[in-house]
Amino acid sequence: MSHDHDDHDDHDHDHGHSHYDSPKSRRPRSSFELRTMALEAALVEKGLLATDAVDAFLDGIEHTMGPHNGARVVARAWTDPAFKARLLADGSAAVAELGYTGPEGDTVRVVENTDAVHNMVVCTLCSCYPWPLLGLPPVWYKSFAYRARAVSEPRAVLAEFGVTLPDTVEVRVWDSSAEVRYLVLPQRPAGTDGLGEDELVALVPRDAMIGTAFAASPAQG
Amino acid sequence: MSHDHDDHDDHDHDHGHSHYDSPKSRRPRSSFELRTMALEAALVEKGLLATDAVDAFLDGIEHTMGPHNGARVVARAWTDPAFKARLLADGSAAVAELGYTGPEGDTVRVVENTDAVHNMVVCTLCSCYPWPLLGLPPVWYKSFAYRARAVSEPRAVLAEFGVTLPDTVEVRVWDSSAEVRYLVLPQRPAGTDGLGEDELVALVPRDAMIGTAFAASPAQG
Amino acid sequence: MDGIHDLGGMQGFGRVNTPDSGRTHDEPWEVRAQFVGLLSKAGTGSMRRRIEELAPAEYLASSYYVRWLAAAENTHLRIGALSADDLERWYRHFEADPAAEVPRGDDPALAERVTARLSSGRPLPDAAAPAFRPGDTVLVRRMHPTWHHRCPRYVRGALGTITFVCGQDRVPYDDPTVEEVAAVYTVQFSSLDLWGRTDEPPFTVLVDLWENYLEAAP
Amino acid sequence: MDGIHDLGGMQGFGRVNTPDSGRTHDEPWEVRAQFVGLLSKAGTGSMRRRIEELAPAEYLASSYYVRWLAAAENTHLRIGALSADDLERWYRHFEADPAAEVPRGDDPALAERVTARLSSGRPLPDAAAPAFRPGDTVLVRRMHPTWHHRCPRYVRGALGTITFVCGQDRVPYDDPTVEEVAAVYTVQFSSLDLWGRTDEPPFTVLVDLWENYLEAAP
Repeated sequence: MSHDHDDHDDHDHDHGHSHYDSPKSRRPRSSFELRTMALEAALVEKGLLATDAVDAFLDGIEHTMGPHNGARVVARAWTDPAFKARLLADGSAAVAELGYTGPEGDTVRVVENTDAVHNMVVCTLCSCYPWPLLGLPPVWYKSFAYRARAVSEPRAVLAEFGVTLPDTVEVRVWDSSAEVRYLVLPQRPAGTDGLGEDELVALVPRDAMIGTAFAASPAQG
Repeated sequence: MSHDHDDHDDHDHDHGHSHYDSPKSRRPRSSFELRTMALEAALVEKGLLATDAVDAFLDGIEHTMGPHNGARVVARAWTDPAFKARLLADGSAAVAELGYTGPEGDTVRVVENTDAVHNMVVCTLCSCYPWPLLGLPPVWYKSFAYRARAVSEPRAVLAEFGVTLPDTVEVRVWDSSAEVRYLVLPQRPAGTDGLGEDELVALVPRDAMIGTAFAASPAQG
Repeated sequence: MDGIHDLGGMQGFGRVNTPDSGRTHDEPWEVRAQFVGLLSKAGTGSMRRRIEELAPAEYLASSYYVRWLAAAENTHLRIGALSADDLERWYRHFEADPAAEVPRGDDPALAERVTARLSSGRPLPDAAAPAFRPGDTVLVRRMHPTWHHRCPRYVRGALGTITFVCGQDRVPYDDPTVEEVAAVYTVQFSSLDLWGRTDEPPFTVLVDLWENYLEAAP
Repeated sequence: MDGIHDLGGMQGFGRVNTPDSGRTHDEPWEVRAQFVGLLSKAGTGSMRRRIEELAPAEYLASSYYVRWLAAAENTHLRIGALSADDLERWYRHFEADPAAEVPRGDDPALAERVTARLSSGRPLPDAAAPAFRPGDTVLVRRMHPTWHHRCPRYVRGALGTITFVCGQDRVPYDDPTVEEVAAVYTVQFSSLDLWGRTDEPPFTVLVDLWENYLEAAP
């Protein structure tokens, strides 16, 4: 996913997942960081928090889970018609075949983009998102602007991402207000007939699986 | 209106209406006051503001207009059945008989409380209010809480003001979303048969004309 | 626009009646800020609209009169009537010298018109050709207006009954030169049609709405 | 509750795609704050609900992860699991000593359950007796719920079509001990039935809704 812009956590590679800034860091800690440390320490002091459980969850959400999983699902669907059929019929079972299950991904529905339909996913009430397939959501997905506008002016939002669609394409906006989590199956780019699954994975940016981007053509990928 | 709690502007009596704190005041000016002074001065400098027009408007809204006018209308309606009939049929014309006209009071509708109906007035979108009859609205009328709750849980709001009504009373909430301005005609308190108009005026608190209070009984008034 | 100002039915704002909330304002500058904004000759357009344009977080974080002040500042800056430098220069002037007075710029003719307006009444004219009559059932249109309007979200899609024809008035829009007029009605709603059953006995909500916000009930 | 978190259709928030908004977060403490809140054993209940309870002005003024942090702090204080003094003492400790580390409190059994959960899937069970079937037209109830729910305001009172029966799930409420379950449906709406005609060609919005938010179309 080198073309995706979320490989950012250089400063916490020491820990392997989100922890606090190292005291070696030159920056003073922000008040928010100090408050978070205080909350964690106070809960540990009272026996109300398991540090190893937090670390395990963070390791999972930041490394095991992530858009590399979603991209694998997409590439598999592009190359394996039987898998694609199972994926669209029962997303939860099909992604479980690849082992991409877990919290915020128990019930998965995959929605397919075609020449006639473009899907995009939002959570207007909070930030529901398929963690096992896509990891943590991007800042824009959690923004007030996206939550407000995706369901009322989706094409204006898509235009901000450089996605413009003919008026004849039906835009479908999925508001994940219950426990179903959505993954968009983008259209396979032209000129990729000869590519194998691993090469195709690299053409699937995270945003294409939310619905605010297209899959990349091989030249871009 | 000595029982009403909005006789507060002791510090600007020198000017007769809202101006800035006197430099004799011991308080340093707030940043908001400094910003207001800067805005006014910059507009005057550019020839974009008439100080005498601002002063005239403030003098009107803070002195000529006010709940003493609304209370006069109410007391007149309680004592003059023909006036009351005109008032309920055409509020604008009836209050004009008493000279209570002006901005935010061009079109007036008076709504009558009875044993069967209790009226209250709100402006959910901003703070519309009958200036000539009631002056400036109280802080609570302009609060987010009142604007949000008056139309969805009016009895809970009334209870905060000590107003509880039998379940059989119909609560009518008027949302002043256009240019009509509303005045509630409260029920005449018991034990006031012998009182004249001037004495009755003193029994009409501002909030009774918005709908969040009853008129006072003579013992309270 | 359907902005943060459209508060009807929202929860989470706490109590209405709080200490000192019976006062009309707390500081003398507050009302002055409102009327300086209202009486500016710079062509700011509807101050209501200007207040609605404040960023939602700023709207909620600011007191009523700070919203008026901020909206007046923003608008004069946006239309180029004032520069940030103008405001900052005067701010520093008054900050540095507590005895400094705001300069006067009188306009007796305008002051006279204001004074005359303060005691004049201009009731809405009768509606010329209202489409609805008292007793008619109407449906409030579903919409997503990006322009200034006065149709609260909580009545959208609800059925109501025409109670009064208030008269005829200019339709609120962003552009003050648009001269469209329409009938204005008082529309009565049962709380059941707005909120369903709640903790309170059913009640009545009456909202004044322009004709273009309404359609005949299906 | 119908709080500030219910943002669908609101205007005034500006652009979605802004510089750096493709990142998942900016600071390492941010995700940690979220998961410390989620994994607390203090019995905070749904953190979603706790975030919705933030004062509206605070909600809008705070970043996503600051909302998680503030909600976690508030809740632990409110239920008495932590005191303000606990938080302040530790805050001063870390502020005074940049090298101080957060103490560990391991619970290998819990960590093992978390790890197992991270690779388990628990799809919703089939709905036992769904009242609606795909193709049915339904009306989203008008309501004014003061409790935690997942029915956005922008679909209230709108007609939609059942597209999927998603399964059966616990109805979201404040009280985690309430064990009511109901069918969950994907309900499809035409944008025309939500927003009327807008600048964009009509589009489709699909929302997952519990059965108790729905009634048969009249």
